[in-house]
Amino acid sequence: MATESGDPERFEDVDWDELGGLAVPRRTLAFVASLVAYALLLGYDYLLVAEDQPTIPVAGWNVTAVDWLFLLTLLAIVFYGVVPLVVNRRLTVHYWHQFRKNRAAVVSLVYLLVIFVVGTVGTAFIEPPQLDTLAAYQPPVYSSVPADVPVSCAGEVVDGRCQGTWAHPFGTTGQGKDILKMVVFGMEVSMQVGLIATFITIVLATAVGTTAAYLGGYVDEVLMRYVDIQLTFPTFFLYLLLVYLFGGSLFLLILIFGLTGWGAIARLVRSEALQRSEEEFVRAAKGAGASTPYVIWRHLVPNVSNTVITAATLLIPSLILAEAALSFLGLGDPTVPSWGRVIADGRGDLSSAWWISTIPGFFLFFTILAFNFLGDALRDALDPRQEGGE
Amino acid sequence: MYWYVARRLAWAFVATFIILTITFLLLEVTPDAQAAQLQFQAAQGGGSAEAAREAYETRRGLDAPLWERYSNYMINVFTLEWGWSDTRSQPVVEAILDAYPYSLMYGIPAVLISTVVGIAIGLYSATHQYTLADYAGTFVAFFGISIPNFWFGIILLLVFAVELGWVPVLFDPNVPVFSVANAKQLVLPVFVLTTAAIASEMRYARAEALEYVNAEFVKTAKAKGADGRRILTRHILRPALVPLSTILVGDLLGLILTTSYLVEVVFGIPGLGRLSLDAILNQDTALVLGTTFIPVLIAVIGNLLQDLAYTILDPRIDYGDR
Amino acid sequence: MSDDGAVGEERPVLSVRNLVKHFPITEGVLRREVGRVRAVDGISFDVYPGETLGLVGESGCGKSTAALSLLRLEEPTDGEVSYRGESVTDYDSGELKAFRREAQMIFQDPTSSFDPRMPVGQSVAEPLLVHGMADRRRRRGIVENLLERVGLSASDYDRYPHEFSGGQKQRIAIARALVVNPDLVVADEPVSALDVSVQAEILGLLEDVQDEFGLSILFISHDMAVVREVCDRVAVMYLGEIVETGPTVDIFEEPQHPYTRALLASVPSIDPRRRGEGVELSGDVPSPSNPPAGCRFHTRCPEIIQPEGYDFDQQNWRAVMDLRVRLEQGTLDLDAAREFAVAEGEATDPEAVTREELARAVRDEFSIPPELTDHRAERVLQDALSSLVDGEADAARDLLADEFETICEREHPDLRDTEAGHPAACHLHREAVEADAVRSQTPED
Amino acid sequence: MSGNDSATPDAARDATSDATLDATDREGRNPLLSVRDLRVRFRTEEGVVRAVDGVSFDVYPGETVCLVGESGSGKTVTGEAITRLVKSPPGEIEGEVVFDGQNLSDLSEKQLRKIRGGRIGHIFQNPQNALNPVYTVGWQVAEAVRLHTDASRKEARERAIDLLDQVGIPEAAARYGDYPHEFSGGQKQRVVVAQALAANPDLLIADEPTTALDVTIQAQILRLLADLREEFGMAVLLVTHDLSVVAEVADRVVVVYAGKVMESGDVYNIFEDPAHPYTRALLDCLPGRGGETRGIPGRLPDPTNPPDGCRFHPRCPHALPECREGAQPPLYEVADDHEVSCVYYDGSHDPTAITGEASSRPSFPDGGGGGGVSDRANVRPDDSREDEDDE
Repeated sequence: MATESGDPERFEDVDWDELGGLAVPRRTLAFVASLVAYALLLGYDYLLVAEDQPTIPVAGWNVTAVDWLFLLTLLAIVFYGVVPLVVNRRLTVHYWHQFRKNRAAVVSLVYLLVIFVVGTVGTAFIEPPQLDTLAAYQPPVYSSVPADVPVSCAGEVVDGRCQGTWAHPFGTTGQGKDILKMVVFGMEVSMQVGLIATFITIVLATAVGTTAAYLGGYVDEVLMRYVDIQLTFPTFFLYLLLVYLFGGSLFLLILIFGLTGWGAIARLVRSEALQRSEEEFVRAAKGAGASTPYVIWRHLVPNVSNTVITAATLLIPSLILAEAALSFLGLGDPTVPSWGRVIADGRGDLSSAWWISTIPGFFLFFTILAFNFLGDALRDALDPRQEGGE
Repeated sequence: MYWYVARRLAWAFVATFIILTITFLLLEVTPDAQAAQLQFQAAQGGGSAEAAREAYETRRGLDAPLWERYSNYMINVFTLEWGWSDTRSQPVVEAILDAYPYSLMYGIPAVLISTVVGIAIGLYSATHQYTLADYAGTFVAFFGISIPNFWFGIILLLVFAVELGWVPVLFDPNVPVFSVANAKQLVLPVFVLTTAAIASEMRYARAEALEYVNAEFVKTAKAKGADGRRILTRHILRPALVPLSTILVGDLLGLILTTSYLVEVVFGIPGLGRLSLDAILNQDTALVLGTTFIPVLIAVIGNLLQDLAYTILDPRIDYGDR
Repeated sequence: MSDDGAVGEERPVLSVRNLVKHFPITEGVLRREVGRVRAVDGISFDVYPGETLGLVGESGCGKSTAALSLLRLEEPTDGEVSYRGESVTDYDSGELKAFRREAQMIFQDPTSSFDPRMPVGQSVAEPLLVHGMADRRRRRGIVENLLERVGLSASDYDRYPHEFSGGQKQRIAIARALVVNPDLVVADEPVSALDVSVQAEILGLLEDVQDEFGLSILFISHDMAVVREVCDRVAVMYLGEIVETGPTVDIFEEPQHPYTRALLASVPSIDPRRRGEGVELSGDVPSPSNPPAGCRFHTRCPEIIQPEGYDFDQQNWRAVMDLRVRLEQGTLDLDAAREFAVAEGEATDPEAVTREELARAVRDEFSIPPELTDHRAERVLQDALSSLVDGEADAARDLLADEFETICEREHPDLRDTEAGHPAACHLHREAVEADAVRSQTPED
Repeated sequence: MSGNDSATPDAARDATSDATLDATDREGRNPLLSVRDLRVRFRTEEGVVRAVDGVSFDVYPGETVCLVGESGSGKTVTGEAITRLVKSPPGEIEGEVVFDGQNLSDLSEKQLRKIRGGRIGHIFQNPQNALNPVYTVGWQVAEAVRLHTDASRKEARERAIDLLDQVGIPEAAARYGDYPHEFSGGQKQRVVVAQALAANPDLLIADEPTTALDVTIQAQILRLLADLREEFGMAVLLVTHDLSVVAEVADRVVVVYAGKVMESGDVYNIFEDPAHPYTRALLDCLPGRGGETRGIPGRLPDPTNPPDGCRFHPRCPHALPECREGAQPPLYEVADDHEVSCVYYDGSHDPTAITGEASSRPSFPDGGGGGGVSDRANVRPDDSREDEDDE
């Protein structure tokens, strides 16, 4: 060890020939280990558990394909989002100081964390909204509608107006589904769509962008020409066509979003990586004897991550919005309670039951707004051009 | 320069070709819903599902070899033989010709208004950074970007049509184009469309202009004695137009196309978006393809224009590259 | 630093022979090569143990590219680099990695030479990690010790680049270069981005570590004053070639190449009583994608050799040569000359400019006097100018090229020994040496 | 290059007797530019940065004054604050700037625009960015012409070609229509100079005009500036960190450090008898000066929280207890046209502690005192104002 003799080891005393170990960071080891566990569980679910049987019988939770993807996404977020933030505390504090200046973004972050936790954890504890024609058209609490709107008023009827109750704080739909529950389940859908598709996008975009930039030549040419074509196709119409052709299950929708939407970010990553690979620290790493994968992984990827994170944060809301729009058009997954679908459901009853379309719309709006605020603040806080600023 | 334009045109053509090919292949690998329905009907009616399918395929020319079907498909696309719409009982091209004027009616004013207003606000914001107006502008931008426009449309209808009754709830396609009634029923769609577009444009315009507000050459211009307006229009806007032209065409187009789709559905305008959605819901494949080609074509042309605009606006561009 | 006398006895640490690095200029999807930038075009030099060799030149002369190519951070196009007798150019990837421990580089820009996302300690420790030191505590121990030795503190290990000043970053860069205990350090403009007061600090540190570890340093710089301070020997580069090389004192006291002389003369003196003594070099460095034929410096050289049989005032000869260079490039624009004549008030309308006025405008443009002292030369020039104003630029070009041909544009000079004892690549010395040889022979004959 | 005595026709021009002038030279000439107690603050998130904190100096007609300092000294901001080019907000400018009898601080933005590019030309450091990439260089020079004269388009074009030729652009007429990216760095800087000269300014403020250029090109540009100065009789305020440039062109020198003037005087005084420890340290850092010191230990003070007393005391080898408190020492006159802000010169200390044996600098065998060359005295009644209100 370095401190055997009590004196610190000096570089000129190193015996280079005795060295030759392969240094793998602990975080990579832990991530690989969890990936192995994940793969085992996945295999168990698909090979041993019958399709209609719950994967985890105790909880009665039948893990769907979307859930599996979501788990993988969360795993990646923990290892490459949360862990680095904890480990590199100095940098985290530095970025936090930058970020904190934007109060709207801090509020947005809190809001989104709540949405995220309620959407992912909360759904495990509450019953999915049930069809209940008797409870149809209940107004939200603290509001009232003419008593003839609901089939039977759950609350009091005062002056011929049905009052909302805490039993259905946000009221109910025309099918008697509780809107609060719909909203909570809608959070799950939005989070899944936003996070999983973005995760797929990030992985693809970063891989393609850095590879194209670092290798250059024909690889670069072919990849970027492909991106050109992909970007020529207007995203929304690509979704429309693919949804029309392949059907609108949530799983497919997420895959379509994830597999077709990475072009713009890949371009960004490429140009950023090109700039970065010209910088002297990349030369210095090469000059130290580092290999190409090492340089890409240890220097290029972390340095484009700011760009990627910002772009991703701004991509999430557009995906959530796209999913909501498709659901609104009736092209989404009919089995999931998307916010867009609830908005569409309420359209016919606008004049009598305003809350059905309005309340999920507010959640949709605020979620998108929050992500946009967040992305904007992140861009400012992570702007590499400001990093050198003393 | 001419060589560059020629090559860029060729590339647009190649891109279109590749996109069409991919679409063709997608159609090939996906099960044909209509055939399946016919087979199902035939089987239910006691006939042979197989025969029904064959009859259907012969009628559609689907029994020909893949290569022949592909070349036919390509020829048809380029000769505007876009097939027959079963649900509308008219050729697809005709259906599109019927619908597009309604899309233009609100689309053109929206593009014009949003471009001018968006860039103007963006520039003002950039040159008045950290003032109240800048914050207000930024807030408007965030609002416009974040609000789901189909929902926004519904809310506006609820307030202005249902509650206040200022505008009609239902769109009447039969009023004359240049009439007060038409203007009235177009106000809300244009408004929804411009909100989104203005927001996105002013954000870009502000960001691009900010790149130049602190540029050395702007300081030089100021040191030369140029006044604020001259600096803004000559020294900031002009160079900012270079990247802006890209965004204007590319992003604006995408945004307008998408938003218009939803707007037409919400407001019941019988334009291209509505036509497309109906085709999707009714499984009218020919019409779906036709109505999807239009925006794709517009996007390809938009891309082309954007690249050409770039070369015209930026003297630094290297025609040898790309 | 080390004494000049030590040089020559030992075997060089690094030996560069005919190093060439060209960057192809490609066009289109097929990447057809349409030309090449001759950034480094056949340079040779040696670096001896413990010495500092300066590689100087203006920006764009290829000195940084030379550094990157000889370390194989860019693959050289051609030539031979050997390190302690082994051919670096033939190294396979394993040997190359081992070589990276022997030769390290310090970069110019302290802001971009550190990964902004990595604590500087990790950046310094990176070479250790790459070369297989898996024990992170050991890496940390070594780096903390090293940081203290370059004048920082151990606690700086966890700080990020943006928390340091330029000078401190350059100290860290020196630490990073030292950590693998190299024998050779290539320092590419290590102080040019720093304030003078900080420059002195960093140069001092570099000198200290060189003394302590017996480093050989290849010091790349455009700053003659710094080079004079730190280098034992100097090689002067112009457009991808070395034009002169020798001990620092000789180069500064007795520069043999006109370019070196011009370079030294353009360094402002720091004595306000000796201002304006320099020779000014006209024009810009030509593009390395299309370097001039013959001597690459002939397009700017104030001492360009006169054509045989004519007797010019040297300044006028330079002016005529400038006209010739422009004619060769085909960039002389007569309409512009007309317009210029108008702007100068010689005429009111570009169309109304007479032939004489036009010829005068061209002379003005190149500061050629109305009449050359050598009448024969003046006649040739007049003929050429009248062809030129008649729109026959090619005829003018050919006439001048035939009549006023100089060896400088015809032949490429090689590095050859000069009277001063060190080599320079200039035709002036061919004549001088030959004349010398002739002179020394005559009495004997 | 002995331009400091060359009388310029502009010198007497509208210099009215009642103007707020507080300094005249021995020949009775008024300074062209007189900066008094200039302060520039920037409000940032880290606090108030006092980039310039009470700087005073004069520029006389036809002379070249160099404002010297390292990065972070506030020299660039000083140059830009004169015609209020500093963006405001976040910058706040205080103090008095008198140009040819006019107090620029009182002028409206519109009146100021007439001065900018009209009577005061500017050149900035980086020629790469100083030209607008989407316009031809000719257009940009012609714009400068048209902003200050009522020249027609055609006249402006001719004048621009003329200017481009004067600054040494070969084939000016042909290159009129070229874009900046088609020019080399040195040529761009020439174009920038041409722009600045468009209206025959009386004062040219050049901020590090040669820093981004190669030595050979640097020499060309310096020569150009010297020639033009002689030709047009304009004064030059050259902002630079490079003492060799100063030695080459300056008539007088103002040394700034951390937003304060440390020393100012005739160029020979500064180079041969530097009085302030900072100036001495800076000169010793120059390669080839044979100085013993190795840089200046320590760092620039935090601009949001500068130290009390002399700004330089934390790095000063001669610092006394009194250097650490109060305000920056006033500028004490040590010789003709040579003053220094250091307590050693207040009369009660022995300055030889700093200067060593009298005034002999080993590197200039022929350098004596400031005798002969400098004939300008400094009668500056309110120099001591500087230390009064240092918050």
